[in-house]
Amino acid sequence: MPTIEFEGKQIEVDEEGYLQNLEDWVPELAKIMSEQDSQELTDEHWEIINFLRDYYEKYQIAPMIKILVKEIKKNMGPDKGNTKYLYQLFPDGPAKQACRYAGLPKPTGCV
Amino acid sequence: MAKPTKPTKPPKPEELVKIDYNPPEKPWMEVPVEFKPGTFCYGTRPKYLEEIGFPNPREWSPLDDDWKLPADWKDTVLKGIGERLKKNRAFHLFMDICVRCGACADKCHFFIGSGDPKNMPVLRAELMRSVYRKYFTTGGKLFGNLAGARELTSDVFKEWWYYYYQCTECRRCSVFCPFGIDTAEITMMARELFNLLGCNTDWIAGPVANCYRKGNHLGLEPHTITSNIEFLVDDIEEITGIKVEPTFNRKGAEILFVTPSGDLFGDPGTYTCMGYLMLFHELGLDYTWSTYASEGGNFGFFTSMEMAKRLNYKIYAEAKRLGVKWILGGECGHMWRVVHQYMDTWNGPADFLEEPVSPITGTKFENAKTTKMVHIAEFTADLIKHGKLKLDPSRNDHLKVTYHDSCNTSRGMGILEEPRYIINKSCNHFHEMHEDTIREKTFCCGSGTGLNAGENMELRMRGGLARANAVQHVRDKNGVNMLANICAIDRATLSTLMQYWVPDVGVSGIHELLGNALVMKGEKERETDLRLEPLPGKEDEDV
Amino acid sequence: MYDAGKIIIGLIIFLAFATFPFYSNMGKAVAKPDPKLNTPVIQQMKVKQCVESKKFMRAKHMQLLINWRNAALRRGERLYKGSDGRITEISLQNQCLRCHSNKRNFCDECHNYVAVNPYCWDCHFYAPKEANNEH
Amino acid sequence: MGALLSFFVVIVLVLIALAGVQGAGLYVLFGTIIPYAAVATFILGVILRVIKWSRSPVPFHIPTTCGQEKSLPWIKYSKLESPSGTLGVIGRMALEVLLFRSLFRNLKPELRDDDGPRLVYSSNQWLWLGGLAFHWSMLIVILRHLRFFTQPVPFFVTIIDSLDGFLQIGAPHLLLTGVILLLAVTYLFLRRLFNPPVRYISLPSDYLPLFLIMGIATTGILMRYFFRVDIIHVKELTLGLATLNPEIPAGIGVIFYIHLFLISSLFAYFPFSKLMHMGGVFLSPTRNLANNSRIKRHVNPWNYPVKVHTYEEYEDEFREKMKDAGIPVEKE
Repeated sequence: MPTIEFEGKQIEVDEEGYLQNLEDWVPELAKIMSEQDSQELTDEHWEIINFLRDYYEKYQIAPMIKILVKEIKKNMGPDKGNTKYLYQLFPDGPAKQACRYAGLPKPTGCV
Repeated sequence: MAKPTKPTKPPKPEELVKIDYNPPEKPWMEVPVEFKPGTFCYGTRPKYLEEIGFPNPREWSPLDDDWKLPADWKDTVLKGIGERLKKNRAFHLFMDICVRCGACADKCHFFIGSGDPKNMPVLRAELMRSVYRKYFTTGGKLFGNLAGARELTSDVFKEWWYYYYQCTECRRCSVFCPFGIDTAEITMMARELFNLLGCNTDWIAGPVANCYRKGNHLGLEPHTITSNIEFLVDDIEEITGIKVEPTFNRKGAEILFVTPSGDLFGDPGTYTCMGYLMLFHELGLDYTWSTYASEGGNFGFFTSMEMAKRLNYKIYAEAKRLGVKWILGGECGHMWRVVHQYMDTWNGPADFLEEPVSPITGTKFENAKTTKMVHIAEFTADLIKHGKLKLDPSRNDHLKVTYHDSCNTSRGMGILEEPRYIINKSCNHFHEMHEDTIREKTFCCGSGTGLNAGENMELRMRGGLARANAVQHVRDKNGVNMLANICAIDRATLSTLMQYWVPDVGVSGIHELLGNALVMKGEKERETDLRLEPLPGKEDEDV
Repeated sequence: MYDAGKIIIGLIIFLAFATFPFYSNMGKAVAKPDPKLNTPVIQQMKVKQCVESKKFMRAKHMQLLINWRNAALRRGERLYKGSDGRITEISLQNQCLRCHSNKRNFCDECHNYVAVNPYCWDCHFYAPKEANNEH
Repeated sequence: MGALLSFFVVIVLVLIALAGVQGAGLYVLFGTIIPYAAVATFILGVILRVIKWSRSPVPFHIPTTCGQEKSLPWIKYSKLESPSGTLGVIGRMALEVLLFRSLFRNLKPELRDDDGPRLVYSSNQWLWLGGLAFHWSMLIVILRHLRFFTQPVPFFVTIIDSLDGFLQIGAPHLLLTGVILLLAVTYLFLRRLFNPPVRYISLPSDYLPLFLIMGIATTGILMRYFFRVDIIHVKELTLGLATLNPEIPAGIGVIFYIHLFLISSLFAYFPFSKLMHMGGVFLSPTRNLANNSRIKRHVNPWNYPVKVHTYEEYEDEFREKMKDAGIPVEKE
């Protein structure tokens, strides 16, 4: 079982670095994960991460990309409300990278 | 493994396509299995197995030397084989009658894409047959290796695991086999054996556990389903000016509609889902969605027959609870293999339902007399034939469409004409791919049977080479830019496949195309298609 | 779903095919072929000897005959030198049938037994007077 | 490897017959006892094997559909490739068994890499042709041989014989099927040897029947055209076997006994080998079922109740969320 070391604790993650236990998440973990990817987390990143966490809290799943895009459009203006912008922020794809930082599991099935 | 590993990216297409089809010098029994990164899935985490009450939940990785199998694993496997031989004639027969003529060898998309001889269907089956001979036939017991028999060892077990998760049960080999030997049947049995020992993959066990408890693979909870669909409803209103009003878990509806949950979540499946919603609204169909039976697909089918039955149970149970007359099924591949060939046997008879009749055309769907479940392509084709839909195919003029027959619907059902009919009525530009790659000879997307994970991307791209190559051909020849299909796994996996091999081709369900073309009563002039992309001729106005 | 009925029918058909030789001969007494050498000509011969040895003729007369046909009709050779040096005329009518004038009791006896239908008689006229010699 | 081994086995079989008959003079053993034992093994073995298969049920309705299903009345469906009823299944099976329909479909993909990878498909019917030639000539040869086992010889055997020899080459007439059989079996063997993937998958048990049949055909041909044996004596022996009145006429060449011993070996080996595909092809559920599983219920005899997640359990877990989302519930 791979782990991330944080404050002397071994936090369990899966093979791709997603948290095994979602309650382990704290904002610092997102930072550690992004540092491992050499990725800087800006306010824009955090906005998305926080939205993902709120959404997950309510629905127990990451939002559809559509929903995410619409949310950004609402908050940051139409020029940023597109998947291209999301991929700029999260080069590995918002569904994967952003969800990982946010401590969400990746969706499985026919997706 | 202390550090999290990132999934290996597949090599570049021009690298990947350098394939050596020459088998090695050594006999195959002496070539040990090698777990190449990017060609296998992670082992399932214990919690999924616990949720469905499966044996041997534990932390493990296929790369571990010790798979933490129970001490009596070998007995379990051999007993499991023995039982299945007695319970399933196909399995028994397919262990015995292969003549190794090799007609199947180059029919497998994984062999074409990898050149690995153990991906030849005949050899994939021999992996198991060799053990069968050793323990279940006199010749094998007496002559061992000379009779093509070998001991079951943990290496053999691992080899099985590796290669039976490199088979998508697409049945293409079975079409070409002079005895109809279907590797899918053997793969299914192998996977059942793995599940006796807790050796599923994470990508299959996860959806199974989700589906069992929450009703669908993705684990969409009831309010998530309604919220997602409401989101699609909003998009439809934006595009057409019409507010469609779907209902959920509504008792007394005439029809229960079941579709794969991928359509409720992932692009481009969601566009297909919009197509359904628009069509049903336009017809004024008395139908309902169910959040409990919210999955048409069945990853249980990639686990064991029993698990498949446990998941499939919900469809009839919910139809009964809601008191509907019959069931309509959305676009999905393995869902239809299950519905068409297994559902009634497992969970029937559905004598509480009525023989399906289209409320719009009065057509009796006699081919669904006992299951009471109609494929939406049959339903829609019938509507179009009877002139019940007003279609403007020019709205799809920006698309040059080709059609991918899904393995399950073509070789496990035989629905070939209806989707083509719908596409032809919804689009002006339709081009078939090479005849040896469609209909019963269609190629798998390379990621079926739960292989559509992220960590085995190289395998998926290899497996999809044959399909992608045929698409590339019509793209180059006819300018095709849209790959239509009737399968949710396809919609997810072909998108990735196209990005890799044929980047400028999109993927869609046929009801997305229909939704684009459908002229609805009282709709506003459409500016965009269902993807909110400007329609041909409307590009300028959009700016 | 066992389809026992269909399988049993299939097995019966298989059995019917596989055992055909056994039941089709059931209760039949099959007489062995007995080619007769009792024609008047042969009876008058001092040395009862064909153009080749009996063993040779039993196994290979058909090859001899076809060689004769080729020699006589295609090359115009009318003489045959046997392995013992004897020279005989190549002629079915005048040579073979002179002694073996009893086609039915000689040739046919074996030919019928092993279901051989030589095409000699497509061209050659089988003298009916010889039929009178038969009993 | 496998080929050599199998070749060696067949050579040993030939030597056994040679030694047994010519050396030890075991005529009764090789002319009567072994053939009877072999035929009995064959018939019983095949039947038992089929019965063993038939005791496993066909739990699910799994035809491989190779064409359009029967659905809407205006859509033409594929009666033979996706049959909806028994008649169609019979047609499909007949095509499969008599003409090797599936093998006829055979394609050969080839990955070319001129200007990007390109998969090119070409039809490849050599195996189909070889297989068909082999099986049909084999059948005709077997039927022809009935002339040794029946008296009077049935008309169909005579007809087959004269058709088979219609070229009227030589005497005895050259029978085409014997030659075709030998050529086809040689093709099948060479294919196994020189086609790398096929060689890779071949087991000794794939070569053994080929060599046996080659040996049988060769000895048969030798006997008929070259080292003539006394056919009258042969028939006396074979007919004796068929009438259960065995006898050993003197003076049949040893090559006949080799021929007979190889045939006996093949017969005895048959039920224990892949040759059982002869019976198996009829039982294959992907071919012998109609594509009517939505029309007619298929019953699985061992269907059993399974643990399910009921709607009640589901609602209990999600009731509040359902109510909030406006989804009707059973219990408020």
